[in-house]
Amino acid sequence: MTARIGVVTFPGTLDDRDSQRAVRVAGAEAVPLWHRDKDLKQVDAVVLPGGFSYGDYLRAGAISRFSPVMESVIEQARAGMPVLGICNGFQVLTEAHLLPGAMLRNTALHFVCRDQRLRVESTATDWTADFTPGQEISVPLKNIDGRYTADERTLDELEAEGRVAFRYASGGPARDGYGNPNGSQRDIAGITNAAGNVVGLMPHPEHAVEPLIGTGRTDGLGLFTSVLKKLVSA
Amino acid sequence: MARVVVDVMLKPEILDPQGQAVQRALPRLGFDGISDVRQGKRFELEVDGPVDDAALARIRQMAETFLANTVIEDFSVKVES
Amino acid sequence: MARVVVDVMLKPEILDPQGQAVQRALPRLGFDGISDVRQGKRFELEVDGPVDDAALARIRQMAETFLANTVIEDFSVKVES
Amino acid sequence: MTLDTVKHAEQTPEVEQPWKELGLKEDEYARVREILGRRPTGAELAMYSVMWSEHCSYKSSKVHLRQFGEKAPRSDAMLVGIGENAGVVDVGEGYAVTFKVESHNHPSYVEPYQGAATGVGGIVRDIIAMGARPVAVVDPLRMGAADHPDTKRVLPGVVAGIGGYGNSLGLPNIGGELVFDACYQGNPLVNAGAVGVMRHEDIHLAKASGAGNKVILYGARTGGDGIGGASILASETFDATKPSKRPAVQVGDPFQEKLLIECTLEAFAEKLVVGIQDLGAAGLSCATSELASNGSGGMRVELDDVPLRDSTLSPEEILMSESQERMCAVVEPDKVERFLAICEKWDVIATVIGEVTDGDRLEIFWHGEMIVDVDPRTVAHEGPVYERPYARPSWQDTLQADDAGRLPRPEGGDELREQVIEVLGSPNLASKAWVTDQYDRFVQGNTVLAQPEDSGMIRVSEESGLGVAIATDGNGRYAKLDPYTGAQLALAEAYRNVAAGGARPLAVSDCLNFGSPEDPDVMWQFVEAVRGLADGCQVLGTPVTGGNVSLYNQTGEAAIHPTPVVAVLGVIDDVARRTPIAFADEGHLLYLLGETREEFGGSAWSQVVHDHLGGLPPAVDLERERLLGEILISASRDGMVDAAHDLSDGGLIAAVTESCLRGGHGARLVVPDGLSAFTFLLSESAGRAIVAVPRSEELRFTDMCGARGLPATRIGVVDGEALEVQGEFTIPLDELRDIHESAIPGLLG
Ligand SMILES: Nc1ncnc2c1ncn2[C@@H]1O[C@H](COP(=O)(O)OP(=O)(O)O)[C@@H](O)[C@H]1O
Ligand SMILES: [Mg+2]
Repeated sequence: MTARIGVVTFPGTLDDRDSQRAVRVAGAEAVPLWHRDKDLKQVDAVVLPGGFSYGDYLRAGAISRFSPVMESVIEQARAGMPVLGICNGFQVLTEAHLLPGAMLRNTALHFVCRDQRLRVESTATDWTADFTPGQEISVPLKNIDGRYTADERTLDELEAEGRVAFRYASGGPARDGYGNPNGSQRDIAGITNAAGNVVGLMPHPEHAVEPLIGTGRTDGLGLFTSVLKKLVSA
Repeated sequence: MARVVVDVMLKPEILDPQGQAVQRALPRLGFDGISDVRQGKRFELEVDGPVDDAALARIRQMAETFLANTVIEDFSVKVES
Repeated sequence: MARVVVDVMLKPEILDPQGQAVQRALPRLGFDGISDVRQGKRFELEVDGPVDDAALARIRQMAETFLANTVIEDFSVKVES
Repeated sequence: MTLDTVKHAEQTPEVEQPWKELGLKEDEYARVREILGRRPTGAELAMYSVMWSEHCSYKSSKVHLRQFGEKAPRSDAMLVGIGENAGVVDVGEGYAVTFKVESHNHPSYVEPYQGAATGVGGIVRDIIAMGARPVAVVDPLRMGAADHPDTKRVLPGVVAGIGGYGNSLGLPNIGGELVFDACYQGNPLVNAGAVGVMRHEDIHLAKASGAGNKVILYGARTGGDGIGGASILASETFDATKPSKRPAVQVGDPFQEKLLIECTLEAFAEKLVVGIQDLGAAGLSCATSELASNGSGGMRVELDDVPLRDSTLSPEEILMSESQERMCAVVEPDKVERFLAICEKWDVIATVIGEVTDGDRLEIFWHGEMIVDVDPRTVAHEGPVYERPYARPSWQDTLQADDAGRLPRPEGGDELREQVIEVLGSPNLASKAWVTDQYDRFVQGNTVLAQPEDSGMIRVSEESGLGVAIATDGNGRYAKLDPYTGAQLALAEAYRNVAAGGARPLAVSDCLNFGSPEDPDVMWQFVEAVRGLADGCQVLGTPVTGGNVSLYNQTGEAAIHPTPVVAVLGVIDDVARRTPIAFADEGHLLYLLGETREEFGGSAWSQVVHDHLGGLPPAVDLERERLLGEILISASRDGMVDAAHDLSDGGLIAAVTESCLRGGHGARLVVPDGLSAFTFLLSESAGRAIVAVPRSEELRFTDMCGARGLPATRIGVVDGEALEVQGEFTIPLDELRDIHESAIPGLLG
């Protein structure tokens, strides 16, 4: 028996099938979850994928956060189940207050799609254990509301507790994917909750799991293998 | 210094997907009795100097040519007290 | 039927690139004397039934939990005459 | 006001009707009366006027477009041809692909964001209507002069609109074009294409058959959008001085469309749909009349049942409304419940508005009274057909005589270097990343190639690696010099782009953007371009499966350059074999395939350095294109080349620059014997590509070219940190990158 990882579809979710593929490539079973069902189908972990749920019309993630499935996800996340929010999923997690902070419009005010360099800051989460601290990876980034914001106290707390999971890497030219693409505070690309089971990030690891496709790199696979290892060994 | 507010709303005949999405969500969140929602933009402008008729006329022109897209939007200008 | 307006603005301490972009563009378009611009959202709600204190309280709650994200935004509610 | 029922119309033949305001000509109105044997009701008049508009009826172009069918090469791949919402081709393994390009030019000028956004929405609905899951979009764009202030208004809005809509639908944007030319100043061209994939058995058609079957309208509520738009929009010259003529702007709702995609595909998967049609131009008038006339029976529609956004709409307005994000399906009665349940699941409003009848009439009711009683074929298919007069323009000879070969050429390496830099840094040749970085190219996780590659490539089967590629091209300057050749050059370039990526070209779609067909000069350009494209497709073996005509692209007397945009779709057995453009490894040998002649008419060099347009465009040899394509495909399949890039505007130097920058390596080039450095670098002869060949494959590759008779000239090697043309000049890679990447951001700020 391998681990069962649920992937939620909200109306307007786009990367659900991609996330399912990433789960399968990592060797787990992908279980589709529907926003209207509270039933999590006994999955061991949940991915909230990217997209524009409800068109992102009010605020990214604001409407989905109130869906029935999220009631269960919030409850299980508090009980320790691994939950990964990618892009829109990250936005949903902040709207649901499972992760602190909020997302604002990119400073350039338009959609940004690029191959992004990230530094893995914390490997002490359910979704990053397979990386090495400080490791640089490259995964696609694509969003318009990706500017991570929180008040100074929250940011200091995140830093102090080692809860910044991913940072936009500096140290190279923009055309090679370096630099802060959206004005996120302290170059934050992804964070975790205190327990390390809930992780959210704006870039898209599920788009970097197969050679040839997308950027041709498989740097994103580590998130999925990390959680799989934890679940299988548990 | 005074504050002038420019409200920009989609014209009534233009589809407002954002307002619709909000309206459709409300009953699910337990808020009934809202029969329509329209979502627009609000600009708060800090104006140097007096907000006299000339200044207001300029702001109205700014709203018309720049802040609002009058092909699809209406706007209103008011001085905040 | 009455109209209630909910204005949602980014908190003053939060950087507002949209407002800034507008402000930067103004001098180029020949509009001077605007020292700051903030851009926010305006919701116009059509309320069935009377807008009494109870209704307003419910709308305030709706704004707080849903229309605004109070981590980054402030809101105000007013009844349109 | 009394309702204008059929009965009322019969009794009041003398009533004055606003046929003129609705865009009908006097004889067309007379023809409607003749068909009906009475005057039309208001609702019927609305239907005929929109459906007989240029935009919907193709009345000026129809007689010429027939050639695409008549001259179509035999192709086993063709599953559904011209006439449906989009053509469908077989790509093997039981998969079929549908694709099409459409224009949304005028709306995008009026309101760039929404115009472009709804353009994407419209083409995607065509793809879903065929039964396919949309898998990619492309956006060929033509804008006014890059430094014109209005371009700063239009282009960012258009790009944001295409991105805002396509990104929200989860469709990777894998190609397109961005060309600036003053001729598009008042008439930017916003074309949008989409590709969809399905299994053969899932192909659906727009027809209503089976008496008793229900007609279901689903998606957005109907509002007052673009009423009269279809006719006013497309049948009259856009004139900015008369704002009242401006069509109402439609606002797109990509979220609604995403739901429409998912719920439609779910209904297809459960085999619930007999026939289906998207609602685009002419809205319900088009959907009902086309569904009914393509099917076996008639149709009866209760207009009162149409869900409205604006309750004050009249029946005429409901019939003409072009509200976006709506579809119409024909469903057997016992499957209606399930169909509605799927719509409910996706929060999509769905309503039964009518049913298929035994008869052969389209009957529409309002408040219980019949307001339309027509033979649907007369609305949908028997519109007017014009044989518009055309003649070779009086200025054509003068234009062609003004040979670009006589323009002063650079003297010496330094001047050549200067001019090369000027050309490479010109907006048309510079990097389009400012645009494409606003588009999601990764979503769906099947993108193999996207910008800035020669073609976009999408994996179709995860198991086998089967994939499809698409490229769009069109050079208005070439077409202005010679529309017949210009259309063939567009075809040849798109074909070459697909082959350069390693895919085998299969089929063609096109978007023909021209000025007013009432001008015999323009009409001649159109006729020549269609003939050129049809002839070209015949030679290349790639049938035209569908497309779009956009006329009246002109401001006052001035028409745009004739701009046939051609999309070629190809298939590749295994995407692992694709060939990218990047020079990725030092030491690989560079070969130039094809022949270089002194061809500068319409070239980037003549435009950028001399602001000149004259002479003849490059010659086309389609047999040669075909051979080049075969070589490129074989080389990709057998792993003989590491990179390939087609040569088009900007010539060899533009292609080499892009490949160097993409791969992060320089190149050393040697000017071949018999050519001047200038011609070698900047001529735009067609039928050429450059390839990077690993040394171990050199012999095998040159043997293959030799055996098949394709000229292959060794012109250099991938090497170092600079682009060096031996004996002429050197440009460091960093400088090259700066020139290439900063031009467009610099213009748009
Ligand atoms: N508007 C656009 N949308 C998407 N892709 C574009 C657009 N404009 C250019 N591209 C992409 O940029 C690349 C270079 O464009 P271009 O110079 O026109 O190529 P080519 O000359 O080979 O046709 C191609 O991959 C093309 O698909
Ligand atoms: Mg090309």
